[in-house]
Amino acid sequence: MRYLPLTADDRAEMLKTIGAKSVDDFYADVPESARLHGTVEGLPDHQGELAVERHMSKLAAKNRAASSGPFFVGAGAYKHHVPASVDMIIQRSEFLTTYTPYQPEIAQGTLQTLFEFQTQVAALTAMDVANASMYDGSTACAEAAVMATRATRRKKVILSGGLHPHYAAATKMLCEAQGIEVVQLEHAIDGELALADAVDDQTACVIGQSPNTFGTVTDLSPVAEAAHGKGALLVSVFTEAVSLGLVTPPGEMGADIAVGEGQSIGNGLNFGGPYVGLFACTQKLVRQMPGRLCGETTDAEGKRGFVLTLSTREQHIRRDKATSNICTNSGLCALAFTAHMTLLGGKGLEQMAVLNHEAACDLADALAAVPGVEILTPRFFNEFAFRTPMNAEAVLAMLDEAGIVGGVRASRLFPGDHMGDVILCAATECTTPEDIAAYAAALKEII
Amino acid sequence: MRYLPLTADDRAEMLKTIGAKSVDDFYADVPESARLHGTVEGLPDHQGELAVERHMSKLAAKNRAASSGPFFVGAGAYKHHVPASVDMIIQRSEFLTTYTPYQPEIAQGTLQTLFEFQTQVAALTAMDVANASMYDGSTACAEAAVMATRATRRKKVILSGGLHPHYAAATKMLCEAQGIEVVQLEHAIDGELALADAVDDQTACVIGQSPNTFGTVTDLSPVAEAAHGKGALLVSVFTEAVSLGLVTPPGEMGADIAVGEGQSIGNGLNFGGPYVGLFACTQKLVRQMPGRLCGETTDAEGKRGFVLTLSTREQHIRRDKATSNICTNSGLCALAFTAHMTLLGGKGLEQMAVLNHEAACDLADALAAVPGVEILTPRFFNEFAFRTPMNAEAVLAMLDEAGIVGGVRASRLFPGDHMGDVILCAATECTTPEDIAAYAAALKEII
Amino acid sequence: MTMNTQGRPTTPESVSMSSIETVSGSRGLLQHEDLLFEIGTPETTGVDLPAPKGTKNRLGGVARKVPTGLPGLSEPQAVRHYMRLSQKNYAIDLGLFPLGSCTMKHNPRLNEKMARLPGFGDIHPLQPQATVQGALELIDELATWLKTLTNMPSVAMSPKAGAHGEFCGMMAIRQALIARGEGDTRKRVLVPESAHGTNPATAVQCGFIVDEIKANKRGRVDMADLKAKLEKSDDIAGIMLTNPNTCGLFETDIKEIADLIHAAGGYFYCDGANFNAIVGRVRPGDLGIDAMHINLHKTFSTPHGGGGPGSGPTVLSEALAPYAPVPFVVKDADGMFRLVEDIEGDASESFGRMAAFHGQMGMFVRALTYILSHGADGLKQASEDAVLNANYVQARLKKVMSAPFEGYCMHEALFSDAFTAEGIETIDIAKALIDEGYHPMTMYFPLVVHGAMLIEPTESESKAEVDRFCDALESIARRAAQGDETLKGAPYLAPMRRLDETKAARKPVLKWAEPEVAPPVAAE
Amino acid sequence: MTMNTQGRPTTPESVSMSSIETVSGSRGLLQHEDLLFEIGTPETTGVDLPAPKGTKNRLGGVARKVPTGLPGLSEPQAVRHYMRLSQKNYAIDLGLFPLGSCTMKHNPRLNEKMARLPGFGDIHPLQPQATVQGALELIDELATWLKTLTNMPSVAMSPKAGAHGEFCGMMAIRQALIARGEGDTRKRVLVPESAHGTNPATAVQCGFIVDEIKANKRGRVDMADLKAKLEKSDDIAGIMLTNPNTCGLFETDIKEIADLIHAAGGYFYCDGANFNAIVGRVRPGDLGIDAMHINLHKTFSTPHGGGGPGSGPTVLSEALAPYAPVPFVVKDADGMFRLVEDIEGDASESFGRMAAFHGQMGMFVRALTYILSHGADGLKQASEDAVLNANYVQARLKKVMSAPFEGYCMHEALFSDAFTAEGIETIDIAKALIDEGYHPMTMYFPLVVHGAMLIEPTESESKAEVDRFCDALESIARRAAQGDETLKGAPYLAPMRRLDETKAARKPVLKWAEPEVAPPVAAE
Ligand SMILES: Cc1ncc(COP(=O)(O)O)c(C=O)c1O
Ligand SMILES: Cc1ncc(COP(=O)(O)O)c(C=O)c1O
Repeated sequence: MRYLPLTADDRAEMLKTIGAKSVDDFYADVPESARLHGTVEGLPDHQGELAVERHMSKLAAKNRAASSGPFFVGAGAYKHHVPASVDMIIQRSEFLTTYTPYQPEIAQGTLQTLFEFQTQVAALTAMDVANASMYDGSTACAEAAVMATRATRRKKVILSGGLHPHYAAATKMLCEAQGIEVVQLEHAIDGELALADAVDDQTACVIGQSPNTFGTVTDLSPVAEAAHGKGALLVSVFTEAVSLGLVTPPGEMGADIAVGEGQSIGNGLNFGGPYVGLFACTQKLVRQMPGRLCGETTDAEGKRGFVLTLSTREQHIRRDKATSNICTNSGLCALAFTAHMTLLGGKGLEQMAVLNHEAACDLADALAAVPGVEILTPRFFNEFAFRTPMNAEAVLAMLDEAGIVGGVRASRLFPGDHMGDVILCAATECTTPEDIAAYAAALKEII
Repeated sequence: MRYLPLTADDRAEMLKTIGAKSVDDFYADVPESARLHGTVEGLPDHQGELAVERHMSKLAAKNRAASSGPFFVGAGAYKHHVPASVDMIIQRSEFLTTYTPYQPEIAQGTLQTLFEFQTQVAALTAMDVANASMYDGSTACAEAAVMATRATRRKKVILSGGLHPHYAAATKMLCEAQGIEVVQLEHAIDGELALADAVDDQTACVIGQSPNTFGTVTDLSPVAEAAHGKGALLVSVFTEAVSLGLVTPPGEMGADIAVGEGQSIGNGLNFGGPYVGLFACTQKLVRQMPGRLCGETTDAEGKRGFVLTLSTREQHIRRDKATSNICTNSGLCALAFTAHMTLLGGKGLEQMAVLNHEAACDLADALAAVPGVEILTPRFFNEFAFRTPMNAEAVLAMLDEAGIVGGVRASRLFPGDHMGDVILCAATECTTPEDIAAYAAALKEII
Repeated sequence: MTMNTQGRPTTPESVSMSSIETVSGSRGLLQHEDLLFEIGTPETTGVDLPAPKGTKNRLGGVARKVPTGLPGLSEPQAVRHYMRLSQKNYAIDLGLFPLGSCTMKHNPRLNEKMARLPGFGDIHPLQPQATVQGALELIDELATWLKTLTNMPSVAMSPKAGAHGEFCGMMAIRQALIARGEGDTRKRVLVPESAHGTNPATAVQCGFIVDEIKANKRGRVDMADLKAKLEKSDDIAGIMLTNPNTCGLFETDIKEIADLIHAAGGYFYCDGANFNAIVGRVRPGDLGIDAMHINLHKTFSTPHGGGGPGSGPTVLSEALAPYAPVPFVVKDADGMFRLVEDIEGDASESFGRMAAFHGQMGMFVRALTYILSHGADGLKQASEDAVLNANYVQARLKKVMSAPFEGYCMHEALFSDAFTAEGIETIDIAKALIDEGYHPMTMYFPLVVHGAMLIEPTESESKAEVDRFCDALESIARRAAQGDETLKGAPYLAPMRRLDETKAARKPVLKWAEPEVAPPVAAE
Repeated sequence: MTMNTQGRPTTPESVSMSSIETVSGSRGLLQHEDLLFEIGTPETTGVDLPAPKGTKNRLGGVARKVPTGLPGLSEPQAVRHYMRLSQKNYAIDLGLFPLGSCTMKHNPRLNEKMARLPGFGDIHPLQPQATVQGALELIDELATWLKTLTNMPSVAMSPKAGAHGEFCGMMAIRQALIARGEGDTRKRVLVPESAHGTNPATAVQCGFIVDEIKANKRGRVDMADLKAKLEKSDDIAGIMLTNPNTCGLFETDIKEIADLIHAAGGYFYCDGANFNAIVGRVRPGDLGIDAMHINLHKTFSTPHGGGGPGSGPTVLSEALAPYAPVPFVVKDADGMFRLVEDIEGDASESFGRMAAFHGQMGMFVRALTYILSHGADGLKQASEDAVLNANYVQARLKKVMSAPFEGYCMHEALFSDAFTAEGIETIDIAKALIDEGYHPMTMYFPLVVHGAMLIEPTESESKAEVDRFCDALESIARRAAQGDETLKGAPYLAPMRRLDETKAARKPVLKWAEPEVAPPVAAE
């Protein structure tokens, strides 16, 4: 067994040193009735690499890879090009196979990259501080909601009609478990500003998204003003991190907490995970933050170094008084994010964002030119919603036959919301003019 | 330009420090007529990763990968499974992006692996010593021939009829350039022992191969005896390193020099290169060896360490008196070889060799059962030759249409040798019973 | 030692490393590396992108005003930046990583290779399900393994780490209680004082109240205390118990505990972080538990990555299965796999959705690759080797260190600081291990033992490695017993000396900022 | 400093790293690692293979008698073995690698990714050509780039490294002479004394006689000496000249040299190892050369891999093209690519085959990936940056070190040891650089300069990196000028101190052997 270094002789010798007859001795505490004799039934024995690789490859071959053809799915995860050097960096043994940096003297590699990550996220969101990552955007959103209730000592959270339904669901669940009231505003393509009217003096926070699930970009400043006027906080959400290079960031809209999905930068699609949750806030709220924070300090010789800090917020110190139960987060995805961001630089991200926007504009023009198609999103970054004269699911199935993955049917995300004829689609720097032409042509055929 | 760190400001500042107006000043020595103004014509400008990746992927897609279907080509390069960890090890920056270990204090990683490589190669070939690698098996063979002429002060080399034609060609060319006579015995499937009769007291060395190009395995001991009787050396060649786990190795047959191709262990097919030449010999001949040697020594504190040694044989010291002109060799391929060999261990290699042999035996049985097929190789390891009632090229083309890469036509390697109806084929641990069944079935269809 | 003007020793013999200053800041192979923000410039970039056409704009004015100002690096600079930083990390691939409760086992590279197959790494969670049948099949196959190894009827695959798995299990319990109409009355959750911090934290996240139960002197649950806590039982929601527990011991009375908690009308949550000790030897489902999370990033070899990502599939009993979160995969009669994503039909009683999409697919691929490689026989052998290595460490070290509890351990060996001389603490021993080339053991956890040192070697270590580690720790322990003051200065040989964590927390600097005064130019 | 019994300092303050002994042999992150043969056992293996059926045997008795006895390692052990050894290497990815004449530039990871596409990495050289059209097209595309960048009509792609390329060019010259009926009479090849060792070695390999020509005090070919050597010209085969030459200088009179050698009836072989200085600025074909090898592993970024593999495509003039080795790729009228493998038809005058198969495909993929990424504009900029960096180094260091020649350099800066104090040698400066975190420059080459130090920074270095390097070397140079004796002890901070190369050569130990006496068992 290739992963097990102990030889038969080693085992015998070690048992002798220990003074045990066999390993069974170690399991003496196991209730008799629960002891297994032999191996677990119904499961195959060990296999070599070649056999395993063939099995996995067969499964992989049953999936349609995004890069294998024209691809237009967005709605919370995006197909971007990640430089080869990023993958090489995250596969570096010293990053890949190490633990949370609890021993800073031999974890400066991880710690310095986290410090750089926090600095980048704060700059991108235009917020004061950022943490060392959350599981993903949706759980970051849920944690933001409860954090707001802690900070304001209020028990009501209002969700916009454009917030990603999965984010809304995760937030609802966490809040309800803690007896926090959650108000979900009616789903609307361009309704983020409705939060301004909904906020009242019972409200802990309002949660708006830009670009929202329908792709609509919105300046949430009015919402921030209204919220602050009522003593509530604004939680500003994004699912497409690349938009931060071009679209008004949370900090410029007066957000108190900014949360979002970082997958777009440095991370692949991976069928939905692992991703990396970005979490930033104002200086005032730092001690209410969930998750890990990396901070600067010095060593015994006065050299600058980095450590995990403010852990009195965390479960391993505060236990039932912790701000969150999160422990393992998304370290390696954060490294991929910061490595890609380092390659891009501010200028590179901006240029990448512009390319995304232009591709989406071209896509919108091409689809709008198809008779019967109506673009529904008024202002967008790299994704938008459009209406077809037919059932969206049927349209996507026919596009699929044409080798095109045309997007997500709105009804999958908003069941029972009478959006059966709406498709959400996205374009990125990976989208070629040929892809767009093929989409428009196929759509014309279909409808 | 992503690979160039200098900024416009840097360049200006540096020119100032140097006291030059522009980089043109540095090229002042270039004859006016040879100076280019602007960029070289007819060539595109720089492109991003995505564009380059797409271009390369298009080219790659026009090739049929060995693992994409039943595959039976051997004859000097073999499809084996290489563990994932081997590729990770050779991609380690400290191995991949370093130079020849001329500064041993900061190259012990490379040097210790070379010392381990040399030890493994010596053990596998059952020879006294091995060097740190040659370009490939064919150039190792050529160098062995001229080394033998140096050692014996004779000027005649005899090649067996089963020696790989590319090896024979490379050897002929090098020898003729140095005025060494080369005698090529008639191509024969089972003719290695003919070397015993051919050797005379003018002969520097005889070169035999086992398994030979037709797959025939031969105990060359009689050849060694005959050669030594005439004061000549035996150079024993192999193209399939995995055979060393099961087939009589050069050292057990009395070879003075053993050379071969190491690709099979740790290295992919790569369309023929880069590969790794293995070169071993008796203690007596060490100082006549070409190429680099790594040896043990101690540092100023008495700690064991390793260095490149006996470099008085080499071009950078001896210049026109050097044993060879080789400088850069196959370091990283040697690392892949030694890493894979380390994972296998002697027992693992033996088991792998047995699996190869059994697959080839099954293949031979399956093909022999096809009416009209005649197996020509009397004794073999993992490849053999067979005759078809039709032209081999036509048969292979039809197999190709059936999605099967059936082998090499002998006429490609032995043009004009009336082998138009002979196919050389190989099986390895990657060959499945299904592959074999498919081959036999398709062949039955065709002939 | 006499020095010359540059403060360098004047004779080679007398040179000692620490006395050598370097101009570059690097020391031999260990490269000095500043912060990205101190190296990069806003002009520099490590990517080449086509020039935008600069034509359309549909942002409607919702555009960023202030540029990020973030620096970029060219590719060579970026690669070096991260290579150099990586030199300052310890890792499993470099040596034994005895972090108790963390199961730092070998991370096979085949896992990484498989996770990068385009058919897994490059598929979108919202693609039409017909185009991801292989992905759904993989999730189903892994789920089957986990259910079979635990003998539990159901598993929720979406939790993103262990704590998220605890959250999943406790939410299922909450939902079950609500379904029973006792959601508001049953709020008390029993948690041993030895529990990992995530347990109480999770309970509170789910709106429960934590009631601590004591450990007995054998390091197990104090049954008397447990029974006392259960006397009033109508407010009991359940218990969160780690097994093997955080002292590395198997909970002897676990079945009775299960019976008691069920009799009290509560549910049994088992923290499965230590499952690696018993895979293939014991099926938690045979112990009467109702829910347990499995850390794929511990037991099933997916890499820790310096703090994640993880994956915490959570197995559920018949009693809790109906309340499992969405989404989950079902196989239809026609052999097609389908995602149940909404609270309806098969999922009408589900407690809801925990996160976007379908779980940590990237980790599923790695875990299944590992599981298939090991197989039923290999997984059993791995657990036995892990336990053997731990008991070997315990046997070798208990002579020089203090073992707080009698008898054999499971996959990790626990020691207290009772043997150290006045003034020498657990942290000093931990830092001294760094000089010896090892990552320290888990320190000061579990809390039930003073100055706890929890050592988990895992099955990935050869006897030679374990012996070398024991030799080193043994000698450190002797020095600690003798009160060797030099321990307090450790580490001496690491990239950095001991770091000041108090200073970091006092006035937190959490991001880089342009220094007020420009830094001095490089010494000439 | 006072020590306690274990030889450890008794107070933290006074501890100096070199005085700290470790039990494990590791020091902080730097892991101790023995030889594979000292760790592994013959029973252990890191692969799982299906059990053989043990049925057939067609070996006819030609079976190995004595097993290899080689040890194996489990995968975790093997991975660690190589990770730990890698820690003891310097690399481009860690820092500036100023090895003159070696062009240690950044190796882009995209190259590695592309080389691993199954369509390139997993194809067999003898597959039917219809199944490898993309591979043949790639070779043709790369060949076109190389021919265009050099303005040469033909290129041989099969040479496996620079020296092999030299061999290719000189064999073509030999064949051309034979075709002229002068194969036996024209045997003399002129080679500057500054030439790389492979040049004379190659000439001799091809049966030529080497005649050395002197350098003038500007570091170029001494034209007077050259003309003298050409007075008797009927035995002249040709000249082997490196340009830019090994002093890092452009051969000012190169065109006149070409004319002279041609007038003498010989051919002009140009060693293209230093092509990186002039790509996109000068096309060697415009200088009158007949053959030149191109080191893809230098100029075009394929990794050196600790000593190879390389790739040395060799461009040929009209005069030599007919004699190019087989195989080569031709594009037929039908657009199909075809390999010419035999000495017939298009190749009837070929001098033969240099090696098995079709050249270093893996390197071709990497080189083309790099070339397409840079493009015509990027390649030119890269050369200019390489030359700029070198001249900057020269400008900064010539104040403290001795520059043997006047004027600007090309891609590398050459210094002599004239400035050092009695007793301090080039090697001492080189080893001191190691302590500063740098790989030393090329030492004692070229031979025309005493104690030569040849520094090639390449274009991959930022100004900050070059400045840091210059600061370090400057201070070392000052110490060398002052006669600082500590330099002779360097390196102090590397994984090892200076190694004894004489001892290694005196009684060579070239492989591991079972020690006569068993090694002492681990302490304690
Ligand atoms: C006993 C125990 N429970 C729970 C956890 C939390 O798991 P995770 O870090 O994956 O959230 C851990 C992790 O350290 C643990 O050791
Ligand atoms: C000037 C010069 N010529 C030739 C060579 C030989 O090239 P290779 O090592 O690729 O055989 C080198 C390599 O160092 C060189 O520097």
